[in-house]
Amino acid sequence: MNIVIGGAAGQGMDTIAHLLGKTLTRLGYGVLLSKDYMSRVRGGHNFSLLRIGSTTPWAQATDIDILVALNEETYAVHHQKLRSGASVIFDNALFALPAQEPRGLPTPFGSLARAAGGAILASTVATGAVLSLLGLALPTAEGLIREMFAEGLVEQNIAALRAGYAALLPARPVTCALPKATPLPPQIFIDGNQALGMAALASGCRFLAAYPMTPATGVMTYLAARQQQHGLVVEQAEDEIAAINMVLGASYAGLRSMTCTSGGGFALMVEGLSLAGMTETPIVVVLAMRPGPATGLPTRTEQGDLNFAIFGGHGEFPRAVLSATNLEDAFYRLNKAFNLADKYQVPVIFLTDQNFADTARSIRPYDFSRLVYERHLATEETATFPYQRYRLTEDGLSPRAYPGQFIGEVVLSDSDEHDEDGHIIEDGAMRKRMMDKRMLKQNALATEMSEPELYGSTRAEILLIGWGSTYGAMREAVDTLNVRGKNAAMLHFSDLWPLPLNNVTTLLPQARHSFCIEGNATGQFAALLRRESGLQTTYLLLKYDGRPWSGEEIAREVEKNV
Amino acid sequence: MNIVIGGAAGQGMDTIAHLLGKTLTRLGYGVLLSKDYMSRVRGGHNFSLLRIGSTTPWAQATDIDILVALNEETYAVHHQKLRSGASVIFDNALFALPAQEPRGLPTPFGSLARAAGGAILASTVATGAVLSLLGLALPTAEGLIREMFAEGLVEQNIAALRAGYAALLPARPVTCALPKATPLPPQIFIDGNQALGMAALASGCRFLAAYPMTPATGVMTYLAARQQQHGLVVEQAEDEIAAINMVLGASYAGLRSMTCTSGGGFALMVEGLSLAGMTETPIVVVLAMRPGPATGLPTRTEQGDLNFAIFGGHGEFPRAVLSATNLEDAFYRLNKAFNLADKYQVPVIFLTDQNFADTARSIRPYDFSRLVYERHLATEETATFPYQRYRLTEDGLSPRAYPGQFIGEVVLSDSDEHDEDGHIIEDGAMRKRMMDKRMLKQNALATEMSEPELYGSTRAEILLIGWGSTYGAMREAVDTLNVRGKNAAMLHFSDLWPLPLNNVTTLLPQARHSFCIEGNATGQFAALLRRESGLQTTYLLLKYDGRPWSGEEIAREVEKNV
Amino acid sequence: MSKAADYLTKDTAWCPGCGNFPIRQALAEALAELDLAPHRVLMCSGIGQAAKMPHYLRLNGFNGLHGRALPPAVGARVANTALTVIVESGDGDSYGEGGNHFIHTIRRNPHLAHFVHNNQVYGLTKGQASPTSELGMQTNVQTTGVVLPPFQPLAVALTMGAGFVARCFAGERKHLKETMMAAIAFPGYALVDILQPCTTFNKINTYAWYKERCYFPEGHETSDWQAALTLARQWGDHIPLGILYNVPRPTFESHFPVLAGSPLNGRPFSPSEVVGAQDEFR
Amino acid sequence: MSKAADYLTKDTAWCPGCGNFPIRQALAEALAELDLAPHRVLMCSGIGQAAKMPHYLRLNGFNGLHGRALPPAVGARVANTALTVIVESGDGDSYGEGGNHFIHTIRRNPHLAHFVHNNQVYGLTKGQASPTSELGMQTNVQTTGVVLPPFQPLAVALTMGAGFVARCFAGERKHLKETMMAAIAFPGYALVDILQPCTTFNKINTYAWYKERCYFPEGHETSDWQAALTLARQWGDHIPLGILYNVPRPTFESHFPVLAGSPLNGRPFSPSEVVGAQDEFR
Ligand SMILES: Cc1ncc(C[n+]2csc(CCOP(=O)(O)OP(=O)(O)O)c2C)c(N)n1
Ligand SMILES: Cc1ncc(C[n+]2csc(CCOP(=O)(O)OP(=O)(O)O)c2C)c(N)n1
Ligand code: SF4
Ligand code: SF4
Ligand SMILES: [Mg+2]
Ligand SMILES: [Mg+2]
Repeated sequence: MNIVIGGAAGQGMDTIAHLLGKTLTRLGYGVLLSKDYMSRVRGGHNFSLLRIGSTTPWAQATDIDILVALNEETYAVHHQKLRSGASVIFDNALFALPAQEPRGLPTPFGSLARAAGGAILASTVATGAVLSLLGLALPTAEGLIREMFAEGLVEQNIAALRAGYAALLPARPVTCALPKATPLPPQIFIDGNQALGMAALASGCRFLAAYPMTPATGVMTYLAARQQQHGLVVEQAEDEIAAINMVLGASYAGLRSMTCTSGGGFALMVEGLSLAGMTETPIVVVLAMRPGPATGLPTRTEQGDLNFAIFGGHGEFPRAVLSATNLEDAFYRLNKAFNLADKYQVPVIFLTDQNFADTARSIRPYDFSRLVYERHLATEETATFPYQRYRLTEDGLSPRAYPGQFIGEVVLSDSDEHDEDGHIIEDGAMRKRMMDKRMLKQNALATEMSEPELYGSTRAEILLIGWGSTYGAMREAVDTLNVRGKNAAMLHFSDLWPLPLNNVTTLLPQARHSFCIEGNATGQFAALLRRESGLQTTYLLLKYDGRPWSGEEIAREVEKNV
Repeated sequence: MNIVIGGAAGQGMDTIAHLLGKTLTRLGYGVLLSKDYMSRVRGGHNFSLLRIGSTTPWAQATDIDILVALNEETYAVHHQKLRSGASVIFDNALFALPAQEPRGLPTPFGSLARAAGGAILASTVATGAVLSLLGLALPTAEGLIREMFAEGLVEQNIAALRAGYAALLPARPVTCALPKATPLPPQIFIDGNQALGMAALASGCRFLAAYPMTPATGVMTYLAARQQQHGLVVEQAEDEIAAINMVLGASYAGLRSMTCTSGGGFALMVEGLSLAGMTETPIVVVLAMRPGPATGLPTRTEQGDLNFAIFGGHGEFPRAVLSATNLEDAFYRLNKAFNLADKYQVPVIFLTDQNFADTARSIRPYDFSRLVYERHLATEETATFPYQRYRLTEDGLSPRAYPGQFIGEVVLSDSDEHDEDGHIIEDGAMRKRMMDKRMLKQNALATEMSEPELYGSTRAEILLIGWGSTYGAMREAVDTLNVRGKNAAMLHFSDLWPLPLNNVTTLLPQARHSFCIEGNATGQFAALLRRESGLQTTYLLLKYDGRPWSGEEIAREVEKNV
Repeated sequence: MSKAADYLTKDTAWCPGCGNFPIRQALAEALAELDLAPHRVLMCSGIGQAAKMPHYLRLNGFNGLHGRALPPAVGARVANTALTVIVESGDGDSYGEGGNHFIHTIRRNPHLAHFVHNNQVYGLTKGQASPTSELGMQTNVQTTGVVLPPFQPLAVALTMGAGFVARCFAGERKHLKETMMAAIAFPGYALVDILQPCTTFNKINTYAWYKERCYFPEGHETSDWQAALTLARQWGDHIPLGILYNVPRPTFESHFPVLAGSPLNGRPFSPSEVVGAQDEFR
Repeated sequence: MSKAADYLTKDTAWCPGCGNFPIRQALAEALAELDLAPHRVLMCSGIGQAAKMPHYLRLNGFNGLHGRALPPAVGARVANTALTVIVESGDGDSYGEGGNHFIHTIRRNPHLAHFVHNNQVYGLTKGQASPTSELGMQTNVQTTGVVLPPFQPLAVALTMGAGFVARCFAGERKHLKETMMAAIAFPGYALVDILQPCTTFNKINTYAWYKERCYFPEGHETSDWQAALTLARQWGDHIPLGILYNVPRPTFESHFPVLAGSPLNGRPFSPSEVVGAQDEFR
């Protein structure tokens, strides 16, 4: 069951979608909600896609069962995707559907809203209408409204919800009713940025400095709203350079800290990234990708910054690059990012994108007991005195103390090449020793990388390879292909640098047809794989129109070739 | 013949080396001069290396024939490299050599200088002493002094020169005399930064905006000093971000423009680089590498920013990366960089490093008639009206006009994804068309890349592969290896991105032993080669102590393995 | 003779009622009155709602990066001193991300007019505080209200030695238009900080709020730096509008003898002209 | 009780006679008199001659990037409010590359002392103009002399609302030491712009030049903002030294209730503490 809610920016599509998503989640359905919005505050054409299943869908489909058209353009843009038994809910006071359209269900959102208390309630009216169409009862949604709205607004909203519900009741076609849910175990309904924000919180991150930038801002606003309650500090910096350098200062001084940004802001941060490498200061940078170059398409999605994440910054230094592949995993993986940063005293870049950031799903609650909080700080036992910040050790790890940790001892961190004490040096031999020490950590990081997830058989004829937020679409594609009689599997990477090679080295050569699937124009991951392993997929599927892959799209492209 | 002139910063090693270098060049010798200096203004241990041959040497050797020790440390650091017939010139009023050292030639620089007019003349005294040792006559050096010094200072300097010359005359051992030069054809004596500055000037670059950063500053100071005479503008920006954005504005407005920096500054410029990619604005960025990460070793050398030059900047956009391999070539190649930038409307990064920037050699004068000045601007014929800055054409090249070029027409450049007019768009189809258009230029750039230079036989058993400023050392290594009975050749890349693959694809597999030689810790070029071609050298020789490779060092490393 | 309509293009993506509309209108009128043909004017902007202006006026436009509106304008002035250059951007762009260029461009003093749409908020990114946001304003990042004292653009500009410093209000369109004309004509860097209601995200500084407070000080001498500074620092119940300071000083361009005469970008060149450059290395 | 010698380490790489030496000495004396043990003090610096200071004093040190001395200091204050934080850097670092952090850190007002070694030149990169270089000074980049009017750090700081603003001269070591002590104690951002002769590259602003001009104004009220501004802008034949302004305002740290109490970096944490955070998503 697929619902599209479309209109101009500012018409409240988000409210409808969120209310529906959460209601359905509580009712035991599996919900996937994603957004397609323009880089403007009012007007334009934006829409939310809500897909509902008995288990939570992995990616969006293209057919539409219910279209909520808050303006005429919505119908124009989407009507070709309507199924035959579909319904179009729209405000007949605003516009009319073409005469030949039999699927329209005129609903006077505006007047019902005004009757319930004000024009702003139109989105709640629409929510009621959809619930009615879906054949669901109201109490769950009403409960939700009681929790979400301020006291004074609750009653109006419930009235609006009921009005929308009642308006559609007589007319509703059975084709749009949902089968009764076989209630899933308890679920949460959460989006990517919220999951990452909560993961940071629960990983003991106590300081975020950042500069607003779509699609990363959601991590910042999540944490900002929870400062008092959870004892952390969020600071909006004057620019991204300040942001990363503040984070470095805080981390050096002993606090788990992070920043978040998108490509343009990351570009301003790479000098600081290199500083993290040289000073061996742990930091986590969440890099939420959007289509570039330059400002590009600020509210769209792309996987175009993989190379930049791995190779950005001057000079050579160890780092890890992890990515968000799905909501279930990303929460734990960001926790891993923090722990790796601390353990190896390196910058860790966590790659996400608009598709991941703005997509919400109903999933099983996270298990906080799986989270690890390990700071890997120096102790009286591991440190030697007088304390040396960059003591040369066998594994390249110098016990890291923060200023004031040991009475009488000082901690000197240096951006220049330095000796064990942290003092500037010029001699070649020490330079080489320090480079070797730092690069040893890159080798050690390689042992920490998770192998890609295999979905499907190890003997599949068709192997799809991908990384990051394409997970859901690829997984659906695998299912679709298998249903259609193909023998497909996927190998999906979450940890990207240093690139884990065991599984791919075994599986790729066995597959008759292999596809690398990416959301960019140059096949960055495919090239990285070749660089690291010499291996190559037989096909490369690239999409770079700013929109996420759907499972069907991938399946179709695969079928074209095999 | 190898001369080392060492002392503390501020003791005038540069003056001595420069006077000697230029004098010898005029006398028809081939001279190579390089510098080893610390990141400080006074004190420390700095030295210049002067190598003299009947033809111009390609790289430094390690043995020393004449050591000019301006302080005691110089002797301590270098005495082990002295040949048996060598001489050490030093001021016996300042310190004494160890009793067992028979090669000392005490020369009272200080008192001779004061007698000639002042302590500051000590470096000129030393120059005279060296000329005396070399068995040369004074008139050429005297002529040079007349040209170089302000009127009032000429006589004192000549007096100082003569005093130094005379002081050594009685004592000079014949072992240090130079064989008479078979005069080479006319030569110039120039260093890397000067050659690049002059190439920019002669390529019609009319605007440089930059922020000082070693080892790139020399390009800036070269051009700054020639603004009035040659009609260009040099502006010291408040930071590197301003620098690259000023250059973008000037180039957009129709002026050939460039910037120069080192890794840390380049890190601040990569957002602007991405903007150049999106707006299709031609710019040249000279990136002078030094050891990183972060501040690293500011006055030393490294080839650590290759990946960053190729992959720096968010999003995907076409670019070219060229490099300075030797003085003879770099002058023309920077000219090529300007022309490629204009022709393809892309950013071009020109990679150099401290080793190249600060090394001077005597070479044949440049042939200015080989330079090309092509702006590739729109004309009434190529443009269509109303003018569209991003008109979709078959080859991806939109005729580029600057503001005001066509009366009544406007030129709109945009950092967002845009349509042919330059206006912001959101739709996926146009996005894809524009990406395809831009990336077409990357393919076209590939056809413009020079194949690597082959030095030696196509059938060599040992193939050395390298790029950038290792050229001279590698060439000497090839000669050395061949003299020692090995069959060696080198394949040396100047154009790096898109990587030209024809020669290497043919030659590499034929060689029994192949070596990739780089001045970094991770073998960035070797990995690039693998990424692009799947090919791999059998050995990887890396040096990352901040010092350049010498030919002997490479030969030795090669011999260890074959 | 040009008409304002000659400059107005396309639909905009601004919210209905946004203060950017009257600013656009005023600028179109100013350009028309100055009779500056579109091809002779360059507008440089950054990223933000205000910074979309080059898409909504028919002019040459360089719509660059967030915070980097000024440097390309300086470069363009080097390339072509015949271009009329206008920089149009938001308060976040000009005083936040671009703060360093703001202060150093003032020192440089290139001939350009800088129109800052000061809506005291980050509009395009949906309502975070900008450097000029009022104390106490709540946003989704400044959840308990803004705590940093607002940046005072005019006072800083004066302290930095700017020659032309003005404050306008989007609701006073005629005054805005006239001030824009004066700024464009001013030989040097001219700052016009324009109070611009953001109807969506700034619920404090509304049209009504500004209307109640803005006034035109009487008898102010625009050559009196100290008086200008006092007015520049005035805020709260009374907000003075107008050209606060207007005293030219040598421009950036005037320091480069090379820039005298015809625009640099139009001068012919051939490498053979400079062959003498290598003589010094012989 | 500490002694200045406790803080002095290593040989320096500065030129003989450099104005950085007395500054280092004064700071060591100030720390000793304040009896601040080295492990309780953090010095953040950028890159430049002045910025090498953390290598020449025995303290905690974060020697970061050119222009970026202030932001890590702000971060460190968040992490640990018990640390005494000093930022030590050059004029190029603080007012050029780092200009944006300068103005916005003043707005933020964290409790730290900012000591700028103002030698009016880029020392480490061999003599280019800095934002504070005198008009007309010739360098290898400004070959016909500096044309941009010097940046006035104290005037800008005052205009930005800094609570503690002082000018010192490296040649007045006792005064410098005392001012440093006051700046370190000041609750908020404290700027001390220190006139520092660069004997190698700045042949204009020598010890003698400063000595001739520097004076201590009499009867100046450090709570009088206007008078402070007038003194801050005074330059040329007479250069006033001293604390020009000294009026605390709420610190950055005070706006975060979370920062009250024990340093944030020392508080225990376990993920299970925040398991309730996901209830809102049910
Ligand atoms: C480097 C960088 N950081 C952040 C952003 C995201 N961003 C776009 S506009 C904007 C703020 C806009 O505020 P303002 O300049 O005041 O303009 P307004 O929208 O209010 O007119 C931000 C933070 C960006 N595009 N680039
Ligand atoms: C991003 C970056 N740009 C440029 C440099 C080169 N650089 C190092 S120090 C310096 C200027 C130093 O001047 P100042 O801050 O006044 O310090 P001083 O040496 O005079 O004490 C510059 C430009 C750098 N290290 N990093
Ligand atoms: S968000 Fe504010 S500034 Fe942006 S268009 Fe809407 S009203 Fe105008
Ligand atoms: S160059 Fe100047 S500032 Fe640097 S150490 Fe020498 S005298 Fe001091
Ligand atoms: Mg704004
Ligand atoms: Mg300085």
